[in-house]
Amino acid sequence: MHTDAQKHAAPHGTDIQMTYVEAIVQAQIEEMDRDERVILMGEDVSIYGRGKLFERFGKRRVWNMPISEGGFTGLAIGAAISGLRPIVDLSTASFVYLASDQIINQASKLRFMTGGQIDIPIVFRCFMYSAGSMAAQHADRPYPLFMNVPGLKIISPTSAADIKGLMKSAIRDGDPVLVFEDARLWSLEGDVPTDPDRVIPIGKADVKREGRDVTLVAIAGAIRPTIEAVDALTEEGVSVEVIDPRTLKPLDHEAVKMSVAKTGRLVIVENGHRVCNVGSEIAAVMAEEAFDLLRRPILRLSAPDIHVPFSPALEKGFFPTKDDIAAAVRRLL
Amino acid sequence: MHTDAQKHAAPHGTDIQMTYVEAIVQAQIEEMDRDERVILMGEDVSIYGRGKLFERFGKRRVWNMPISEGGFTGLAIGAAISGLRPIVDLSTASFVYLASDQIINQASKLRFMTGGQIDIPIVFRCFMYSAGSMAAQHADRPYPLFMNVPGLKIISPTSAADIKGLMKSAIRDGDPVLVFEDARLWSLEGDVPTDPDRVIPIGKADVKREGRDVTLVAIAGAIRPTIEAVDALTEEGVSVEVIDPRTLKPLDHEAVKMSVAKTGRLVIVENGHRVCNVGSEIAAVMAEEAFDLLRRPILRLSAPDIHVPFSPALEKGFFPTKDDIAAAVRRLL
Amino acid sequence: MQMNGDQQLEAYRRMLRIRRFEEEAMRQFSRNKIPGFFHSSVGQEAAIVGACLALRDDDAMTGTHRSHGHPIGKGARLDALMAELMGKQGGICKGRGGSMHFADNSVGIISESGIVGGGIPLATGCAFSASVRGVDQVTLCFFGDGAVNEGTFHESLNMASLWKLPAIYLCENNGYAIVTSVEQSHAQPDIALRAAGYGMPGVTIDGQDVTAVFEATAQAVARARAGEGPILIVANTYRFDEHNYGLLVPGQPYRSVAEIEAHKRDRDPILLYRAVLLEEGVSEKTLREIEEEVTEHIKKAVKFALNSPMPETETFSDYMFNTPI
Amino acid sequence: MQMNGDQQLEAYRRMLRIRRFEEEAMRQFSRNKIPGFFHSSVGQEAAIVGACLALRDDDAMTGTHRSHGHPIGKGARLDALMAELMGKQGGICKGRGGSMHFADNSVGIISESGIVGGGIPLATGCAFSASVRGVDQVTLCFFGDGAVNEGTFHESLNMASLWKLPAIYLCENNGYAIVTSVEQSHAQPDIALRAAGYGMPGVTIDGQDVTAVFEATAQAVARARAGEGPILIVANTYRFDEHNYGLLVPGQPYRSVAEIEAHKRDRDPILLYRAVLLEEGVSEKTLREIEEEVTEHIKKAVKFALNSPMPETETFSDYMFNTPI
Ligand SMILES: Cc1ncc(C[n+]2csc(CCOP(=O)(O)OP(=O)(O)O)c2C)c(N)n1
Ligand SMILES: Cc1ncc(C[n+]2csc(CCOP(=O)(O)OP(=O)(O)O)c2C)c(N)n1
Ligand SMILES: [Mg+2]
Ligand SMILES: [Mg+2]
Repeated sequence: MHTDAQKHAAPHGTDIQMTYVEAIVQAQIEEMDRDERVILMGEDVSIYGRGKLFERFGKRRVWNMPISEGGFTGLAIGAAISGLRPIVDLSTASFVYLASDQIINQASKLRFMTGGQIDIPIVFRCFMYSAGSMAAQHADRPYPLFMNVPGLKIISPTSAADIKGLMKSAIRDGDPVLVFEDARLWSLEGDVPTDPDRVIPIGKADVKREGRDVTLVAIAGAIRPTIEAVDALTEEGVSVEVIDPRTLKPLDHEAVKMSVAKTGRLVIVENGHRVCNVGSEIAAVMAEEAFDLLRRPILRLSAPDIHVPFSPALEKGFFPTKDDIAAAVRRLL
Repeated sequence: MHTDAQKHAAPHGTDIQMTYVEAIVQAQIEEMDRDERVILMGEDVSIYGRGKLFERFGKRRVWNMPISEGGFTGLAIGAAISGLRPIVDLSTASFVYLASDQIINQASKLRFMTGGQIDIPIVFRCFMYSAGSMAAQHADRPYPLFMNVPGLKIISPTSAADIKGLMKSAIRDGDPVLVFEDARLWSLEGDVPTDPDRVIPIGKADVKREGRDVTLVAIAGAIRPTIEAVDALTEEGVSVEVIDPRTLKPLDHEAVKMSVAKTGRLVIVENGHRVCNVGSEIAAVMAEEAFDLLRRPILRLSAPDIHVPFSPALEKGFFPTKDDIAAAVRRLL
Repeated sequence: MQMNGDQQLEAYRRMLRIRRFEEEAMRQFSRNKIPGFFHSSVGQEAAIVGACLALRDDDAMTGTHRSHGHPIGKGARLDALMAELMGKQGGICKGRGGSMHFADNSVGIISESGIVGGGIPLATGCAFSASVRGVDQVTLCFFGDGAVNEGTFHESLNMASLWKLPAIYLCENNGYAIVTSVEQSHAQPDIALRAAGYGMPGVTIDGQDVTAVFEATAQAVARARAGEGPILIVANTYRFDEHNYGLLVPGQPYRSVAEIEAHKRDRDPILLYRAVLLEEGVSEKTLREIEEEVTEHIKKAVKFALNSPMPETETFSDYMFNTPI
Repeated sequence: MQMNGDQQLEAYRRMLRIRRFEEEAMRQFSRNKIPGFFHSSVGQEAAIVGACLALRDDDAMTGTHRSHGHPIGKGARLDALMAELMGKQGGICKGRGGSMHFADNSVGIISESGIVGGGIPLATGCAFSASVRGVDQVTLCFFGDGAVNEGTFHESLNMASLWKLPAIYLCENNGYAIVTSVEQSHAQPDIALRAAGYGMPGVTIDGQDVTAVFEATAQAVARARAGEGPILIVANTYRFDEHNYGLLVPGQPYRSVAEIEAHKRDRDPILLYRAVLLEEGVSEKTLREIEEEVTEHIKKAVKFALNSPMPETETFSDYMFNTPI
């Protein structure tokens, strides 16, 4: 592990190892350095990222909010319309519902409804627990709900480098962007570019593994068991292509199609609940636009249509596992 | 048109003509007559249904609420846990976001989270405008958002008889049920059974037209242009089967599969926005479970991924029209 | 803080603009030139104009579903407003927003919210932004008595007072939210008393007296601009028309014809102010000139609106994004 | 309204139960027998128990994420609670709810909400139901100082006061919401003053004094049961442990070690009450017996919990529906 000083000292254009959560913080540090209109607000954010942002930017840029998710989300939207570029930390994704009226009825609509008179450059961050017995009121993965809302962009990157590059794009974007972080990825380490101008564009999928036999689309935290499954399958001689959309809205359907053109077989894995999730959308688009490329049914793995249980005994098999994923791939061969 | 007196006088077991909105009110009158635990609450509900419910049941059963959607939704949930069976009128569906934390984090989860210690028999009603220049803040059709939430049942019937029978089932159900009424259907007339014990079970689709060539699944208000299109297609000699799920959650996938087994062709029409809607879910399930029955790609028609404009000139072609639907069917032939 | 002579005439002019705009728009509505919901501000002109005139041109504002009066009060051009009501491309929101969402950003309006209470946090955020950026802009936030019961009111006022934001919360208390009266929905009908819970001042004023509204707001603006924080002003007013144009309310009337007539007769803010101006020595001729000017202005606005084209179908996705992907 | 002798001993017993339960549970947590978040009620026992003892057995209650104390205060069996913490099938919620959602419906708890402020409308609805059904049940609603800033607080208290519902709103004001103090988040730190905005009484009491809490609540319960409406009671208390077990707070401490130590030394509600009981003539022996009884009770609960089986994987969809489709 490198010290903070080393990370900052690293010359542009090189990579450095850091965790996913460090990469998020680093992205915010760089963007807040670059643009003083960028501010951070949320509950207890002064201690977020080990207090690094608060130490560096102080209380005029990092705002601890009262427990008023609807109110401070709206406040941030008003501030975004009026010259600031807020990053709103909504903490656990289960709290996003309290802010959903403001996100949907105001942030997603007002630019359109004013005929383009105003802009709303704002980022909403939240994280999704799907392990550790947080129980149903702290374990939501509600990104599918926001997929249906016009005017929102949604990212859920899965590597340290991707979250840094996409978080930076989100902060620079001129419209509302939602960031759904899977808390299971926070501790993941990876090489991350130090160049503060390296961004990853919103809307572009990434091929995390190349392969010929089956296309596996893995959404958000599902990438971890997916990669494990693919490693096991590779040993069996099955060649799997793994596509990580990274951006959930708008989805990069072309990337999936290109892969399906090669494999003719598609499995989609996610930790969201089963009904009307991102997998549904990808499958539906492929059943319409890539029907003739498909040789086998499209399989979807996801959390069941049941709330997340507290008990570790029940939580264990709740989300798609490495074995579930490998079995699905094998079913298509 | 019959007078109210005639409607009530009609002997059990016969049908009577009424509008969709009259049927909703009638369902509530009958259920409130049957069970004094059923109460109605919402903003200005004393004037709802031309004041009929208020006149009949008075202010201990029909409650005008302050403009506090989150608060009174939670209040109703607490009341449902404690011996009442509230019908919560949330009015325009665009306001449902204000109540979504309570609906999702409390109503949908608490039975499970308490290990079945409590029950939450509650109905949430709201209506969706998709015509009449209500503009984006009053024209949401947010049922797809709630599809992803475990623990909720969702209905959106399309005929007077169906709304009566399903509304009654919803009120008698022991769990939270959301009712999404398409305001475009309110004025629709139809024969409605007068028998107060005739209910329609939640979860069963209805074949609105039988046909051989193509299966058309029409969601909620999309039934109107769908039937118009089918009439036109029939004249051209195209035989279309129209399936109305009536219940959106849980979806009756078997009914769709049976039809697709016959036709091998599927078009899904809805007024929801395009991404992650009910059509996505149906298409995804068919692409997995009915893949071998499908002879052609699955087509989906819906509102675009754009907010609903105010201007009548833009609103006119915004939702799938008769011509759009007929064209989609023809594409599959 | 008192209005000078010019401001007094401007107050009269803008109140009259609202009144005539609404009357003309309702005429156009009944001729099917205007679609959707229509909430008239008739009767509430003084509460709007008195408050707006206490602002600088570069101060900001948010309004409500009853949104026509606010931009007019702040000085917006009428032609683009009328065109908006008709859903025309020449409308202030290019026909995308319509009656309930009449935001004219060029006069500082950041939004009018069709969602009751939805604009209160936005106004608070606008004031927050001014405070963070260190500019001396003040934000005026309009909302109705009904909106007071939304959680957004509570959450916003707390934050505004906590951080001493330059925000003026102006409640247009017209006594009713659709058919529900303040007494039927507010445990504490004296709305100004809610301010104490947020450690901020709350005052109640006669919202039919444009002078009283101006003075209370001007004082509040000075205070806010000096960094002393927000205030809650409850302007008691009355809506002369039905909640929305054409609404038929079944059953027992929620307010009596006598009540309405008494307000129209004795509490019309425009008639009241006309009398004040005459009393203070403004000539009948001057007022007549203003009245004619307003009539002309409205005529032109209607003409502009009727002649403005409808948006082209192909443009339906315009204005969605600043940064399209 | 004062506690009788039995109630006094019961107050001591229940406070001690909470304390020992939490201590033992934290031990089990550190041994990885308990997963998830763990929020300890240590230090806040008097505010909980004093209020609960003022209720009848058939009165209702809602709690918060800091949820262990509430059912114990209301008289729940400890074994099913401890088993719940461990995610066992023998848990009060069959292992589905866990630490933050410790509802025991058999003692009248309709829910404990992991969503801050989420339980306030539910409690209000429970009181509403009693009122509509014409039964004389009262509902006690616990929430923290932080929850006061949620919109649900505002909307609920307004409705409760408007309809004079039999609800007691009891704010456990421990001075902090995680690391944010009341002063940093409430424009009006005197929370009881918020009640006036809803036309209801608000009182502040010493939440470390179980007698004071009982008496204030008992009075409120009598009032509510007589149909005179709700009340807001702010019980000033202190949490001895970190917000949640194991939380490490970086940077400047948000509360000083000296502050914490002073509270533990001078303001421990159990030590304070023990001294009062001795002073009032209760024998050391009686107290010892209670203490031993509680220790035994906890031991048995742990044993029960450890021996209870984990839920079977196949049962993962149980309890979702009353009426499965
Ligand atoms: C969140 C929300 N709830 C309900 C409505 C429906 N509605 C529109 S106006 C209105 C009454 C508002 O009353 P008030 O705030 O007093 O404003 P007024 O209409 O009297 O100007 C209601 C309930 C809405 N638009 N938004
Ligand atoms: C709606 C919501 N927002 C944020 C959180 C995260 N959170 C959990 S406890 C807590 C602090 C609550 O403070 P307070 O109400 O004073 O209760 P205390 O923890 O002091 O008992 C916060 C912010 C949450 N659980 N729910
Ligand atoms: Mg009003
Ligand atoms: Mg606290």
